[in-house]
Amino acid sequence: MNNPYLPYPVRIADIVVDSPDKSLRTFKFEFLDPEDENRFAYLPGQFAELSVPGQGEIPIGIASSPTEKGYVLFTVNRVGQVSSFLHNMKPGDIMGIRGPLGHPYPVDTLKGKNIVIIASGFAVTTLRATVVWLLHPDNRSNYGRITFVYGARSPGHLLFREDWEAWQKRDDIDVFVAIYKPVDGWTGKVGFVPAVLQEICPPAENTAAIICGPPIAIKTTQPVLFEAGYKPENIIMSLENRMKCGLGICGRCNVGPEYVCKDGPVFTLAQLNELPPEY
Amino acid sequence: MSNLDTLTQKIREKAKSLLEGGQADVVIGYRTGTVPLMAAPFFARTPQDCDQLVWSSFARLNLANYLPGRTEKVALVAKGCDARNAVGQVAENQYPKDKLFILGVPCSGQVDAAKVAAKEPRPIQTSEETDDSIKLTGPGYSTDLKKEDVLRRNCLTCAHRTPTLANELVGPEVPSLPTDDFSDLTALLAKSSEERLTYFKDLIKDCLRCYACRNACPLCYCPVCFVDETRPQWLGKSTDPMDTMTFHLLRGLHCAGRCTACGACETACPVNIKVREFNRVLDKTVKENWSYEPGLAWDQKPPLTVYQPNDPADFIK
Amino acid sequence: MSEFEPKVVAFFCNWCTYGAADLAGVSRLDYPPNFRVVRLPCTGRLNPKFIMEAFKRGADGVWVSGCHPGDCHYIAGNYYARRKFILLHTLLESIGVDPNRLRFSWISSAEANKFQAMARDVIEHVKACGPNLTFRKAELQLDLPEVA
Amino acid sequence: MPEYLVKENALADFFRELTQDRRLLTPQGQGENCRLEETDPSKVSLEYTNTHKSPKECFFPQTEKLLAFSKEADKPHPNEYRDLGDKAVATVIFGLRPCDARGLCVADKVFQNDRFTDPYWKGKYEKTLKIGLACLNPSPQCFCAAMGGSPFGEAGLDVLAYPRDKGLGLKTLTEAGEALIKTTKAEPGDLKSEIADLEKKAIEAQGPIDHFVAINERKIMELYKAPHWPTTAEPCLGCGVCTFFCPTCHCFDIQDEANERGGIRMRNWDTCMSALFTQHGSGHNPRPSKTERIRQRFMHKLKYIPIKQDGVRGCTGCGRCVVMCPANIDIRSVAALMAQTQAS
Repeated sequence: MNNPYLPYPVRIADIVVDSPDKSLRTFKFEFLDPEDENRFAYLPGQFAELSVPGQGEIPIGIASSPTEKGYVLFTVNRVGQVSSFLHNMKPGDIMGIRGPLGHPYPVDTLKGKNIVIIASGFAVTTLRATVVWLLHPDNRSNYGRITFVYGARSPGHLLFREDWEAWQKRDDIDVFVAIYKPVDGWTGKVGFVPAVLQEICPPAENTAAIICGPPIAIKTTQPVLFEAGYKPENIIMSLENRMKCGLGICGRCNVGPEYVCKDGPVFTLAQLNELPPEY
Repeated sequence: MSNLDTLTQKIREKAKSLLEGGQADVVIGYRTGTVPLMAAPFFARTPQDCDQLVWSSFARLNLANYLPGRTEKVALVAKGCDARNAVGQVAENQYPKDKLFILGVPCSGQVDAAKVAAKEPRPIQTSEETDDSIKLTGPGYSTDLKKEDVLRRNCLTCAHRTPTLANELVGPEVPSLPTDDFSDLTALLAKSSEERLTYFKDLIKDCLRCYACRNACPLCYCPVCFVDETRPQWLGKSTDPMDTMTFHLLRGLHCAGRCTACGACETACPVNIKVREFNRVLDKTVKENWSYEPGLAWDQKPPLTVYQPNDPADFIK
Repeated sequence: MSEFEPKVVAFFCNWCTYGAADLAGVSRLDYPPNFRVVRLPCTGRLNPKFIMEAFKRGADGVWVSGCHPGDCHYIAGNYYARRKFILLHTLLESIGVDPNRLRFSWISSAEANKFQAMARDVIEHVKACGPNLTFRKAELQLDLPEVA
Repeated sequence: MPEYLVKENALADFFRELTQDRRLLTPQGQGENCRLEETDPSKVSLEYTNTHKSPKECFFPQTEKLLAFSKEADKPHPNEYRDLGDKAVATVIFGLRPCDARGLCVADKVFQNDRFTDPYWKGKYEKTLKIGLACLNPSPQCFCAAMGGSPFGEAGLDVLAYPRDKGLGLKTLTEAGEALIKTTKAEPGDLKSEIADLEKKAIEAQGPIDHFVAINERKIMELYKAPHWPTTAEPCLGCGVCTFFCPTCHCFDIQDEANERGGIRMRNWDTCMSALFTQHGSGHNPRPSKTERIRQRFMHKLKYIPIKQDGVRGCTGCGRCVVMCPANIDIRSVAALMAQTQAS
């Protein structure tokens, strides 16, 4: 029987330090058994448990898009025991990943719609995956106008620079990247994400918003969307709760009757309005 | 009117007047439990609430446990041990003295539910108490037990049954009992080291690591307990016997000299471990070396926060 | 079977016993190599959980050594520590841990000879106790299934 | 499915026959000492109220090893976690109380949910035949009937037994149960009306508690915002005894332990009464105080699980938490408060 607790063995192919304080690193993993890559079939918005032998597991959103073959990407913030250990691992080391877990962003039901994607801080990871997926030639024509808003503390804290710089040059996506405080040499936008969004917010008609970020950013972004006429069922968010099993069994990620790991982490604001605010 | 009823009456009257007079925002006492042999913690905030306050011999939890971190003015219904713990918490800066009113209840001992269960294994429906007996009823039977036969073991050697530093006593003082002479412990310590290790390992073999003993203990108020520390993680989370032993040993050490033998830990333990056995080894040492007893003065310094230049330590070479 | 070589975890105060060990070394006083030293700023820093951790992970003995009473670099750290040691020593002995597995000493940085003698004494007694089989965590049973 | 009789003098043989190719667990001892143990067939006792701990530990032990890795293994790779497999053996449990059997059903729906199957639970659960023992005299702290069960409840059982003239009456409930009883010398008999009478009597002995129904009619957020939660939670010690003894509580923590040769990944019971249970690495805690945690426990039992499991409650009325809670937080009283919540 397939054991959902058993991670796929992977090798760390590459590690990129993503922030000036070195608290963010992006890990590129390759599956040791190429068959496992097919078994690990995922969509943007899903997450996986990174399994460090002898240390434990951490649930992390998948930063790569399934359209990128041969590897998977995860950006990890150093906070606890496992992530600190992981930050000290080296390319070539063997560990595990277990997943994909949770539900993806509802890319199927969004077909035919305009999408505005709003990212704050390093929560950009699964949204980066979403944009890469949407822009892929197989998918782009299924969607309307795509807007990408992204803010971070400083230019150094902006992840995936190569990606969004490339997107800025395309004409099938509007890209707005901002930093919170002005810095010498920065010619882009300055301000918090809600302020930037207010400036450029696309009309609500036939449009869905996907938000990911720390609780405060999510909280302050919602009023801007309401003002622009977005309905709760068209505001899509991803929750982050403490998790262990990722399978809807171990119980700690409950928000009301829902398990964030199994039934989420993606919820619409309309769904969340019916649930206790325990996230 | 039985002595218990008189105490209940006095507690209610005093509680009401403290709330009405603004000397207390909340009276922490006991109410009648929803199951037999139980007096449950109860927080009275209005004079009407006070009518639910009771005194009984089932008031086993230590209410001083609810003091640390509280901002309201508290009137604490306290047995001798609870009162000493409240004083200890004031001494350890966990609760301000000027917000505390100790409503002392001279205590003639609390009933051990496990001892009752050993004498009456049938399911118990109700328990009624008189001054010296307990009447139990269950499906198709009723029995009387003598209270003195089913008191907790810590209550049998209680040297401070009347609260020592109460703001007010609700009843006449009860005579003190001869203090714990640790005679059973002395006999145990005379055994071989293998026998002792087996005894202590056996003592905790059923431990679930639920930490009810810690949570029921008025001494355990650390914001993060060592068992919950993660970096580094000092204790494995499994049922490994050595992790369990480490928990009990370190918990004992943390409470050394501060324990008032209130027995709340053993009351709370769902698998009836004699948790206090570890504390008693230490209490004995503290008493012999430094003749310290906790909770007898507002400015007392716990024995591990002070030293004597000539503390006895022949084992250090 | 070769003679049992115990593993002893030693907690030494930086200001005295650690120096004594150094001095013993440069004075070419030989002593058994069975201990792994953890340097502390003061024996007052010694939390009993360190000692339990050592035993849990399978140490056969623990040796704690600091400054003589009255000589503490921080004035009174070892006086406070001494009270902890009294309780810890009594507690472990009472529950049936051989007191020879947990040793305490005061050794100043000038006392290389005392250090040598104490080191020999500690190891000799731990050897006499034999391997620590009863006061440690169970070995992890990996029992991995055979890979096809 | 038919009924059978086992006479007093055939009882020991009956239990011996049950153990032919499987181990037999039955409750042994009284009160605090009553636990499910592998049993000598001649010493099965029918005299007990409830096992001290719930039988969930037979399927979901407090500590269970899941995976292991070796740093040395070169096949296929060092540091690769491998499945330690399910080591379940064929078992028959005699003497599950109907409340506990229902509890196992609730947990089973979590361990085998709409998306994932827990292999460790499944192996043990499916290799165990469950013979219930109905309660002729429910304990005063029992309230299974109020929770939608019965002292003669059949959910989760293969066979329901009850004490009868110092022997047993049996009712088989599943094909597997019928096959098992067929391997014994139990005699066929018609017990339908007797069972109905005994069940009625046992339910009446418990007395009705009806406020659980009103909870079904309240919305999640109405109950969540009810004013009584802070006072309900105030006496709570946060020990989690209620969760450890509960037959439906199934939460666990996953932990790794390693040494220089390798390591294991295991799971251990955990409790939603602990602050650490939900605390993020960042320090943020969605349920920061015992008010939220107590609310979570009762909402989970009485509201969330019924939503997810077609109305079946997460409390089966076994009464363990009622008896065990050191602070006497009684789910029956809490349910009464929840039922009084006003609809908004």
